This record gives sequence, C-alpha cells and structure tokens, in this order.
Amino acid sequence: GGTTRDSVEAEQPGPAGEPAATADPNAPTREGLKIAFLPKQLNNPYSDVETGGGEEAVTELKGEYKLVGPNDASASSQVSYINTLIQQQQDVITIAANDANAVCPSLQQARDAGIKVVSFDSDAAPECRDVFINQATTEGIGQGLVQMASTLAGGQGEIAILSATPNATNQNAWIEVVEQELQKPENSGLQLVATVYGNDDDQKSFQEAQGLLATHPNLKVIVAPTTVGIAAAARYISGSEYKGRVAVTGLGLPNQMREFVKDGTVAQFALWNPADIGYLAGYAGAALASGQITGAEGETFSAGKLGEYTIGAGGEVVLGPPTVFDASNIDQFDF
Amino acid sequence: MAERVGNRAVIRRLAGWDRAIIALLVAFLVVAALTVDNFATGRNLSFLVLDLAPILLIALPMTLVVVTGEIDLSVASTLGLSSAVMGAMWQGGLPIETIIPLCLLLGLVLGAVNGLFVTVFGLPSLAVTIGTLALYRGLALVVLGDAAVAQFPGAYTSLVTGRTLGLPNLLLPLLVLSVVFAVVLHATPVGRSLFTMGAGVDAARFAGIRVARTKFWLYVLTGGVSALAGVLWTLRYASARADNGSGLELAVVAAVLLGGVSIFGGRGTLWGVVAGATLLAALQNALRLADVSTEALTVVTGLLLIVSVIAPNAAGAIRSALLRRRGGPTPPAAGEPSDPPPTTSPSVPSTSVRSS
Amino acid sequence: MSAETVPRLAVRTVTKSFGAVAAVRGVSLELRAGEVHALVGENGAGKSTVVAMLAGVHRPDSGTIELDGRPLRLDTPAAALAAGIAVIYQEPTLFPDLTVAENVVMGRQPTRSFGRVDRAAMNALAADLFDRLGVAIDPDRPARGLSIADQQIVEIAKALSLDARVIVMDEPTAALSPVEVRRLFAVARTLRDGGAALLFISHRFEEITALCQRVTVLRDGALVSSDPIGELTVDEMVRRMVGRPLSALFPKREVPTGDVLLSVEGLGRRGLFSGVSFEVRAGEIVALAGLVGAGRSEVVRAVFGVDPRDSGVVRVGGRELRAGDPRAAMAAGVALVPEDRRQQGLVLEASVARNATATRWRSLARFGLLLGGTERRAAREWTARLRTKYADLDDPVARLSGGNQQKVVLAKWLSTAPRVLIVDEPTRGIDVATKAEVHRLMSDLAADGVAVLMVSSELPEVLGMADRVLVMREGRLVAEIPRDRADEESVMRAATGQEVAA
Amino acid sequence: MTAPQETAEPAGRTPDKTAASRVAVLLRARELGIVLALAALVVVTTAVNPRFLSAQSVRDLALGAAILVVLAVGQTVVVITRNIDLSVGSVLGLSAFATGSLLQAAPGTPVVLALLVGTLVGGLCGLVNGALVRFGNVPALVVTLGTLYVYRGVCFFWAGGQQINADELPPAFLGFGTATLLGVPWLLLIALAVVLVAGFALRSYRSGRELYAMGSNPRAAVLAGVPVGRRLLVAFTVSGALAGLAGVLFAARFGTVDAASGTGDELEVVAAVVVGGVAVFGGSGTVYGAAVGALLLTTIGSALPVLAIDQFWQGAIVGALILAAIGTDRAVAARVAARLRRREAHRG
Ligand SMILES: Nc1ncnc2c1ncn2[C@@H]1O[C@H](COP(=O)(O)OP(=O)(O)OP(=O)(O)O)[C@@H](O)[C@H]1O
Ligand SMILES: Nc1ncnc2c1ncn2[C@@H]1O[C@H](COP(=O)(O)OP(=O)(O)OP(=O)(O)O)[C@@H](O)[C@H]1O
Ligand SMILES: [Mg+2]
Ligand SMILES: [Mg+2]
Repeated sequence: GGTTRDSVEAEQPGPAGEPAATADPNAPTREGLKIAFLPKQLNNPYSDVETGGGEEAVTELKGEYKLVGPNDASASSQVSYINTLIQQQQDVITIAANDANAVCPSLQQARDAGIKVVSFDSDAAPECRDVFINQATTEGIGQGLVQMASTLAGGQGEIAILSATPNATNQNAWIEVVEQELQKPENSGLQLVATVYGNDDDQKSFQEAQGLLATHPNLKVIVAPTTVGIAAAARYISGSEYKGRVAVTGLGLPNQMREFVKDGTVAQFALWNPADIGYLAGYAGAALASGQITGAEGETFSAGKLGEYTIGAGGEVVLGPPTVFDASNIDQFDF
Repeated sequence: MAERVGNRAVIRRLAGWDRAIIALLVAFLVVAALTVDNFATGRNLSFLVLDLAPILLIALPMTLVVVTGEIDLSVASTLGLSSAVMGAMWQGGLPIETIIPLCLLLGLVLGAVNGLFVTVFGLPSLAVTIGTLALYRGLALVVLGDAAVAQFPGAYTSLVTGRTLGLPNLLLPLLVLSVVFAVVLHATPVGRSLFTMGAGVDAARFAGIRVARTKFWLYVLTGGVSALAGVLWTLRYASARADNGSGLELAVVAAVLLGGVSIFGGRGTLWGVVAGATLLAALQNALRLADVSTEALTVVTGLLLIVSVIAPNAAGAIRSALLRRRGGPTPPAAGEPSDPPPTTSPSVPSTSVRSS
Repeated sequence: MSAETVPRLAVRTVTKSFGAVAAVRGVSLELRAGEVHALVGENGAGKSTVVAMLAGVHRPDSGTIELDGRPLRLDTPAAALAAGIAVIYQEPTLFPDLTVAENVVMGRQPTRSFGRVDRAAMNALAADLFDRLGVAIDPDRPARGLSIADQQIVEIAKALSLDARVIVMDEPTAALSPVEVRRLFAVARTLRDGGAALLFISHRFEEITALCQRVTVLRDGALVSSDPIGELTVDEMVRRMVGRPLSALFPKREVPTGDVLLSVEGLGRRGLFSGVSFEVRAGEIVALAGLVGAGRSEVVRAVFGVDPRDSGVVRVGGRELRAGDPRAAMAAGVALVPEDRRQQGLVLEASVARNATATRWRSLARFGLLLGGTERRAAREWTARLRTKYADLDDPVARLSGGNQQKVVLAKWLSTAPRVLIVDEPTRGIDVATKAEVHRLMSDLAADGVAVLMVSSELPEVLGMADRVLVMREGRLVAEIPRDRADEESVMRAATGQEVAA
Repeated sequence: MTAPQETAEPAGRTPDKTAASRVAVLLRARELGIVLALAALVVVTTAVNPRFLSAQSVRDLALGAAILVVLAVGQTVVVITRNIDLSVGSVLGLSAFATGSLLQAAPGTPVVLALLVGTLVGGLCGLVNGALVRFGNVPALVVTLGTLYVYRGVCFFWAGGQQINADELPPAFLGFGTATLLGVPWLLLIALAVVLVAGFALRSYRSGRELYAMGSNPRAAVLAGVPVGRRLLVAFTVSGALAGLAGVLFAARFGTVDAASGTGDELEVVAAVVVGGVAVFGGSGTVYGAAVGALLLTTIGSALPVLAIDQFWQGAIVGALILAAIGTDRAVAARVAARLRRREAHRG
C-alpha cells in the first residue's frame, strides 16, 4: 500500500472552483493598498521593466509599492520572501513564480491570511493564486514565433529553439504550440532540429548558441522565446562567421536588441510591452483587494490607461497581442 | 594566588568565542523582537525554523567533521541528489514510505564514498569533496534533469511545514538532535577522540584511537543527515528539483565557523555552532522583515564570518597581553604566526621530511 | 690582533623562559674567531634554546648578543643570516617538494641575467659542497624521502653554503655515521682555520675532545663553567653537567625475573629495520641502545602497532598481536611512552585532565557518558602520584614545563596498568630531579613484575638502569650485552660498528 | 662498516641519478596525463563531429578557456603557498562591473586602460584578502569565504539591479572581445602571456621559488629567512589582480555585465587547479598544469553539447574527472615515495 503519487492525485482537489466570496463591481477602489511585487529575480532587466510598470500602476492607485526578490532565480528564496510579505501583512502579492508548485504552499498561507495573490508572466499553480496576468495567449505567441521563423528561413530549412529553463511553464506551453504549428502543411518546409536550454543565464545561453551552430551546420534560424536567450544568441552570431547566414528571432527587449537590429543580425523579433504586464497586474491586485473581482471567469475590471479587461477561463487575464519590432519601428520604443 | 585564579577565569571567558556568539545571539533576538515589527510572532518563528532547519541539520555532523580537522563541501549536492531521486521515485509511483528510507540509504552511501576517498586513499578532504560536490549535483541533474516533481502528499508536507500548539513541528526534532550531537561531542569517549585527532593526529594514533575508521563513519553520518535534509527540503517546498539547495554548503560552513569551530580542527563547541546557525538565520529573517536589501544580507554574512575568525585571535592576543602583564605563562604556541600556518586544509600534513 | 681581545660573537647573560619552563637563565658565552666552542649539557639543559636565540628564532627575555663587540638585534632568522650567523638545527628543516640543491641555497640562489635563478650553477654549488662532505646525494632530487642522516648532511651543506663568520651546530653528528662525522670535522677545521667561529653541540664527549678548544657547560638552563678543553676531564664535565656523581642517579633494584611477557621475532620494515628478534621478561628492564637514527623508535612503534610492519611476529604473554593495531596492543596490556613528547605523547592545546586520561576514556565512561567529574578525579589521582606540578587541571598542557609534560605522558600510560611498558627516550628534555623520579618509577614497576623495554640515547641511563642492553645499528640488532659486561665502551663499539672496522 | 660505505659511495651516485630522473618523469607524467586526456577528448569529439575543430568553434573554445585560465593561474600562485582564494568569483564580478560602468560612463576609454582598471580593482580586493590572512593570522579558507560574500554584496549594492548591455559598451571594447591578432584572439594571447609570465616567474625567480618553499614547509621557510608575510601579501594580490583581469575579459567576451557575473566560479577554478596537478597542500604544481586543467574543463564544457551528450551529464563528468585527477596525483606521489624508500634500503 503506502502513499503513492496516484493515491494522492486521486484525492487532490482540482484547480480552485468558483471562490466563495462574491464580487461587487461597483465597490470603490481602496486607497493606500500595500501591493508587493516579487519577480523571478532582481537585477534582471526584463523584470525591472515589468515591475516598473507595476510601480506606475500602484502610484496611480495611491497605494504602497514594494519590490522584493532574490538575486538568484530560485524557488526556495522566493518562498522566504513570500513568508516575509505575509508577516508584513501586505494586501496584495504580485509574483512571477520560479517554480509553479514550490511557491504554492506559502501562497496558500498568504491567501489564508487574507492576502490577494496575482501571478504574472510565469504562473503559479492555479489553486494558489487569484488571477494570472498572461502576457499573450499561448497560441498567439506560438504562431507568431513560427511565422517570423518561416519568413526569415524563406519558408524552408532547419530551425532550432533556444529556451529558458525546461520547467518554465510559459516557455514550454509556447514550444508546444510551435511544434503543433510545424505539423501544419504550410510550414512543412521547416524542420525543428533542436531545442536547447540557456536557463535564462546569459553565459549559458551564449554557449548553447555556440553548441547549436557547431552541431547543425545548415541551421537557418534560431528562435529564442526568452529575452536573455535572444540577446545572447544575437550577440554570438553578430561576432561570429555565421553573421548574415543564420537569423535570430524570438522574444526580446528593444533596448537590448537595438544594436543587433541595426547591424542586421536580427531582422525582426516580437514582444508585448513588459511594463504593461506589471501595470495590469497592479490594477488586478487592487481590484481584488477592493472586492471588485474575485478571480472568477467573466468578471471585468478597469486597468487605467490600458482600459477594461475581462477575466478568462482559469482566472487568466490576457494582456493582448505582442508587438513585432524591426528596423523601421524599433526606435519608437524605450524599454 | 586566588587573585591569579580569578584573573585566569576572566581570561578564559574572554577566550570562549562560542560563549560570545551565544551572547550575541541572545542580544540580537531581544533587540530584533523589540525593534522589528512582526519578528516575535508564532508564525514568524515557524518561518524562521523552516529556513534554519536544513542549515542547522547539516551543520551538526559538519561540526564533528571539522573538529576532526577535515571538511565536507559535498553536503548540499547530497541534499540535491537525494531530493532529485526522491522526485524520480515519486514520479515512478513508489510509495513515499519506501522512498524516504531509500533516500536516507542513498545519503549514507554517498557519504561512504567521500569517506573512502579521504580515509582509505588518504586524499585531502577539501579536494575530494569539491569533486563529489560537482559529481553528486551532476548526478542529480542526470536523474531529474531540469524537471520539477510536485504533488507530494499533503499529510507529509504539512507534517514538515505545520505547527502544533503554535510551535513549528520541526522545532522539537531539531532541538533533540542538537542535544544528542552535543552530548556525543562533549560527553562521550567518541567525542573526546574527535577533538584529539583534530588537535594532533599523531598523539591520537599513539593513544590507540582509530583515526581513519572514525573519520570514515563521520562522513557516512554526514551523508545520511544531508540526505535527510534533502527529504525535508523536498517536502517543505512540495517540489523535488535537482538544483535544490545549491550553494547551501557555503552557508553551512559559514555557520560552523561562525560558531567558533577552528577550521584546523581540535577546537569548537556544538552549542556555539547551533548559536551561529541560528544567528545567521535570525539575522536574515529580521533584516528581510526590516526591508533591508538582499545585498546587505550578503555583506553582513561575509563580515560576520571574518569577524568570527579574527575575534578569537584578538581575544588570544589580549589574553597573552594580560598574562604577560601578570608575568604569568604565555599561551601555547597555537597562536604564533607560522604555527599553524594558514592553509587550504584543516589538516596540516606533517612538515617533517620523512619517508613513507 | 683584535680577534684575540674582542670575541667574534658574545652572548651576555641571556635569559629565556617558555611559560613555566625557564629554559635559559643568565647564560654567557664567547665565541672567538678561529676557535671551536663546545656547548654541553643534559637533554633540556637549554642548549637548543641558546641556539634559537642566536638564530633569531626566539628573542631573549633579557641579556644581549654582540657581534665583534657591537650589540646585535636578532628579531628574525633573516636578521641572523644577514649578520653572517649560520645555524644547523637539531631537527632538520627541509622543503620536501624542492630539490636538494634548492634546499641548500633557498633565498640565496645564484642568478643569471635579469635575476633569473641559475640552476646549473646552483646544482654545481650543491654538488661541490657534498663532495667536500664526501657524500653522494644527487643535488637535483627532491628532498622528500631523504634518510635522517642525509637530511642532516643537507642541513650542514646549507650552513656551509653561507660561508658565514659564525657557524652554530646543534647536534649535527647525532644522526651521522663515524665516516661522515670524520668528514664533517675535517670541513669544520678548515672553516675554523679560515677564521670562522664555531659553536658545537653534542652528547658525545669523544667528539668534543677531538674537535673543540673551549667547552661551556649548562645545567638546567644555567651556566656552570666555561674553560679551555685541556683543563677539563670528561668525568669532570659529566659531573658539572649532572651536578652530582652519576651513581646516585640510577636507583636500580635487583628483582627476580619472571617468564617472558614480550617476545619479538624477525620484525622487519622495508627501508627502516629488519630481522629484529628479542624477548623481555617480567621484572626485567631491557635497554635498546644505539645512535640516533638506528631505528629503535621505528622498532618499538612497529611493536606497539602505530607503524605497520612488513614481517615478523609480536607476542605478549604468548598471544600474538595483530599488526598495526595499537588498540589491540593496549588491550593486551602494552603501553608505549613515545619518543616525541610534543608530537606523539600529548595534545598540547588540550587540558592536563584530557591528556592524562586520553587512554582510558572508555573505561571511565558511565553508561557511555563521560562527565567532567570522573575524568578530573582520575587525572588528579595519577598526576598526584607522579608529583606533577600544574596550576589548574584545565590548563593546556603546553603551559607545563618539559619535565611535567613528560610526567603527564607517563601518567597517561601508567594509569592503564600495563604488563609491558615500552618507553622511548623517557628522560629526553626533562630536568635532573624528574629524571631520577622517572628512573625510580621504572624500577618500582619492574619490581611489580612489569616488563620494561627502554629506548635511550643516553649511555649513563642505559648502563644505570638496564638488566640487558640490546644494541641497534642501521636497522639491525647487532649485540646483546648482559648488565655485568655492559660498559660505555662495549655499547659504543657495538653502536658505531667499530669492531667491524677494526 | 667503513669499507663497504666507501665503496658504496660511487655506486650510490648512479641509482640516485636514475631514481631522480625517474621521479622527474613521473612528476611530469602527471601534467602529461592531463594533456593526453585533453587530446583524447578533442580527438573523440572531432571524430563524432568534425566541425568541432572548425576555425570558428576552436576560436570559441579558446575565448571561453582564456578567462578560466587566467583565474586558474592566479589561484595556483596562492595554492602553492598552502593557502586558497575562494573570493575570485566575486572579485571577477566586481571588476567586470567596475570596467563596465567605466566604459559606459566614458566610452572613449582605451581598452588598455580598461584592462588596467579592472586589474587594479582586483588587485585591491586581493590585497585585502592577503592583509586579513597575514595580520589577522587566520586561515585563508575562512577569510576568502567571507570576502566572497562581502565583495559580491558590494557589487550588488553598486549595480543596484542595473545591467550593462552590449549596446551600452563601446564597440571598440566589444570588438576586442572577439578581435584577433594574426587569427589568434586577443583574449587567448593575454591568457597565454599571463601563463608564460607567471610560469617563468615561479620557476626562475627567487621570490617564485620562495612561494613554493612557504607551501612546502612554512616553518622551514621562516628559518631560511624567507619574508613569509610579504610573499603572502604578494601572492594574494596577484590572485586578486588576475581575477580582476579575468573580469575585464569577461565583460569584453560576453558584452553583458550584471552584478552576478562570475557567481560560483571559485569552485570551478579550484577544480581546474587541482585537476592541473597542483597539490592542495602547497609546495608543488605548475601554472602550466593549472592552465591545461582549465582548458580541459572548458573543453568538456563545449564538447559535451557538440557530442550531443545530454548537457546534464556535464557536472557529473567534471566531478568524476576531479576525483580521478587527485587520485592519480596521490598514486604517483606514493609510488615515488615507495621507490625512494626502497633506494634508501639498498644504500643503507
Ligand atoms: N617552544 C618551547 N616551548 C616551551 N618549552 C620549551 C620550548 N622549547 C624548549 N622548551 C623547553 O626548554 C628547555 C630547554 O630546551 P632545549 O631544547 O634548549 O634543551 P636542549 O639542551 O637543547 O636539550 P637536547 O639536548 O635534548 O636538545 C626544555 O625543558 C624544553 O622542554
Ligand atoms: N629514513 C628516515 N627518514 C625520515 N626520518 C627518519 C628516518 N629514520 C629515522 N627517522 C626519524 O629520525 C628520528 C631518529 O631516528 P629513529 O627514531 O629511527 O632512530 P632512534 O634510534 O629511535 O633515534 P632516537 O635516538 O631519536 O630514538 C626518529 O624520529 C625517526 O622517526
Ligand atoms: Mg637541543
Ligand atoms: Mg627514536
């Protein structure tokens, strides 16, 4: 007998059903809300832009903004910070989870302590948060990536994916879609020869890019759905003999990629505006804390300059379609 | 004469860094409780204990190892490997009641490998355990890759994270273990022999102490405890990952040294180490609550460590100064510049030019 | 010439104490150019401490050192070297990983352009020195693994390479064979005639009379006398060293010997000793004599099991002992008081109580627990029996004087109530009074039916205490001399192997 | 006794020589072993995937190795004195960020100056380590473990979450990261220069030999009049300075610098040094060995992806390799000792 995975899963409750509390859309937005942001790790330009948006939202809402986080993207240190935030009796915890499950127990404790939990960018297990701010629909991103790859490869050739960590929830979802897309007849010319992981570590990603080209001479496109990965890959290509022969695309920050777009290493790449994610997360948190929403499907709330948003299935709020950057428009963006 | 003795007592108190660290801990706890909001609450205590548990747990056997003049840097990797194996077996559908003993067994084996290299092949423990640090962490990645296994039984996870009568469940076991280790180290023949072999391998061997054998079993013990820490870690975060606890070895060593154990072996007390580990954890917890940045945490840890080694020497200097003024005996050569020389290794090899 | 009037090196009433041990008390010396000056005294008399002060290793607590009449501050060994004082230390101090040549010239290597070390010149220099000493050591081999004798030679070469104005030799001949000694003396004489001043320390009087012009005697750290060698007979020298006629020293008791307790057959260890066989009976004191380096300590260490052995059997009371297992030996009732007190006998930083009970923790523990009380009581009992002087049972044993440290080691082993007691250099570095006590203790134990095996380099001790004298030379047992036929000459002949040469 | 001794003498010289040369061979064989391992690895990898030896990938390899080599040389200098410097990773990060922000502020700064600044920053950190070890009279392991935290923390303070991106660094500097002289990357040339200079200084200068002496027998070093304290300061300063230099190379190579650069490098460096046959207890080993050790570790790092071996195996393989290396080291030492002891026996 004994406690096995199956026996446990049998008794596991499914994702949180409808929360008990009922939403009151007309409730006034509370002021002085304590809203804390806990990104995957500090000192990462992408998270800095995200949380920057969050800070903007919180100031608009006349709340108390707080930014905490570890210097390493590890779940355990994130947990310590969640505990601290619980102790400090914040009203809202806004988190980008390093490990969907590892942070779950403490997030539960937070919610038991009456703290609203908003996850953004990388989701925590659904039963441990109220709302998830999704940068874009998984399908949207997956299809976008394949389209860019196919245009750059001229409809056919070898492509490879340089991802972050294999257990990054969002990355894997996108890669799945990419693979489905590649099954479609119109993409039959493209074959995905490798998927490697740079662990969102600049050096590692750089070396993985090296490895890809050493292993796959005929590689045409490197698709990196992570800002760290795409920057590293672009930097390697631009400094190597492959420049001009191998294209790089994926999701990147304009400021990091500008140089490579200018020098022709990168023709086009995409991204939503990370600042908007933080901004939206901030408003969602406030709406939760003010009782305007509970995280149930179909509820709506207003997110300042971004306008009205509706909560989708599983408590997801989708930011919107990503922007595609290229030489023509990149100078209009600064993040 | 009586005056002389009283004076000596004063001096001895001055010398005891472990006592100093305990005093420091108490003082800090009081100050923090008074000045830091939400520090002195039941819930925070349980958070504190949870953060402290793995470090303190591993620090206990590590203290014994360092007292014998060796070191084990592979503990965190052992933790990671046992966590990874736990995850893999859980994934494979084995019952948790079987998995946990298997993980502990694995830990004993990993420790035995260290012991084998250090005692049988007589390799420097620093080098060996740097090697196994890489090896065990590597194997963890081999076992579980970068995947994360979750959905561990709530019954067990809450056993680790839960509280009874307002006290964290882990508190009592930790206390009991600490006491057991303290008794073994300070009040049993084995403990005595550990100090002896740490202070002078030759003298130990001439007194009929089985140095190699004892050290071997110490490494086995350390491996087992590290694996236990791995199991607790996995259950606490309800998530088994290969990179669990990476870098923890430095924290543990820091705690041991902060506790006043000499890296050269032969000196140190267990309660000093318990205090040291607790001080580190409490400090981090309090500073986080006080919204002090992570950067500051790092710096403070480092400074504490440096102070902890320089302070005893300072105390020693003061001591000998006092004694000289009293025209009394100067302290043993241990504190003189080239003896013991600063070294990479707790165990300084005989510098004599002898064959064999 | 001024050399006649102003001594090359003058030591003026220097004093040095280590904790309780007053190692040197107001000693004065004058080394003159072109003269070899002997410094004699018992073990622990303070000779090496004087040397250490000349070498800049220890700073005198009081007193001054003058070079050519000018006061000299010797704070570091470097300072001494700079002043032209070369020292051959009693214990070899070599760099095992470096080549022999580098050991000789470390810090003073000959250099080529751009200050590069000139290895060829370096090796040539060393080879030349070894030729002068008439030994074949490859200058280019690592120092690790050199025999104790070769180590001593390298030390000598080191000192010679300095062509210093003052050369101090602390028992340089202790480990050397007569041949090498003769060569060393030849070199020493040329140096002397070259105008250098030499200080020579040795326990062998024939060497002193052969080489030296003046002799200074130390006793218990104090200066006894300093005379031209001609005005002093060896007996007088010994009397001044010991402070009383020798006979009074050794309270030897005649006891009927019982049956064999320790028997060793064909004991051997590659490269150190071989084919060693002997027996020790209950109530017997057997001395193991020989020159330093003869391998006596190695033998007893192998018997006790601290060192491995390649061949041979050891029986205690008829039952065979497992090789390399000291605990088994202890269980069988064997005790070894080791040669090197500071390294092997004691844990210097540990307390007196801990050291005195180190062999008995298991038996002292109650329910596996060792609570301070029992330990302290046991320690107090035995240290009292041996009249050990200390301030506090919790003091680190390093604070005790040499003699009292030795007593702690004895207490540690006697408290195990051994049937076979092996003592290696039991009285090295301990003062005269304690020495007598130790000897009395050994006699009493023998009287109680303990079998005693005593390794000693001190002939008087050997002759005074032993029922039988076993003599070792270069790892072999070369002679067994019963008490009545044992005298200085017979033992020294066997030890130095002169009867072979003759 | 006399006669046999005399006759034994001339005979004595020959076994001496041969034994010594055999020793020399064995000792050299240790470094040789690593070189062979390296060669084997390259051959196998190339056999599986010829592109491993393509100009580009060799260049990548060299560039990657350069940084670790520089670190390993510095570490060697400290380890042969029977000490250790665990703070190199943090020093690298600090110096990398210092140079980064310097170039960011003053893009006109010539590369040479950047190199100097980085080296200087590192040198200062090293000096602090040395001073703590010497005057605090405390084990280097503890001190440098402490400064590992302190320097890293300082770096985080300074960076305050800011990251310096490629586009903020002057192209001249980034170019230097990949530029070549006669086809040889600058980084590699610098690393080679460091190895050769250090190797030469350690072998052919008194101060170098004295470092070995200190590590081989500290007490004897003092008695021989070696200025132990000063040498210690120098050793740690050198190690720090080289870590600083490595920091600049890092910035040039990777173009992106943040406060976390070089985290955890210390153990990899120690591993490289140990694999390179430098004795942890000091007194023996060469920077050449350490450099090859570093090269070997880096080669494994980039060979395994090329061999399409699961990247997760890398750690395990590195670990096993370290154990193997120190194991052989020990075996060689033991065999030498045994041989010499037997020789003693024959002579005696
Ligand atoms: N570093 C030290 N600390 C404490 N005591 C010491 C130290 N060195 C020597 N002594 C003590 O000082 C006394 C004199 O020692 P020293 O070595 O000078 O004697 P010695 O005449 O050289 O004896 P031997 O003939 O055995 O060499 C001894 O009692 C010794 O125990
Ligand atoms: N070949 C060797 N290499 C290194 N050390 C040696 C060697 N032979 C002897 N020794 C050491 O030199 C010292 C004296 O030699 P040993 O003990 O073998 O002879 P001994 O007759 O016991 O000398 P002692 O009179 O000191 O007891 C001892 O400490 C011994 O360990
Ligand atoms: Mg002496
Ligand atoms: Mg001996």
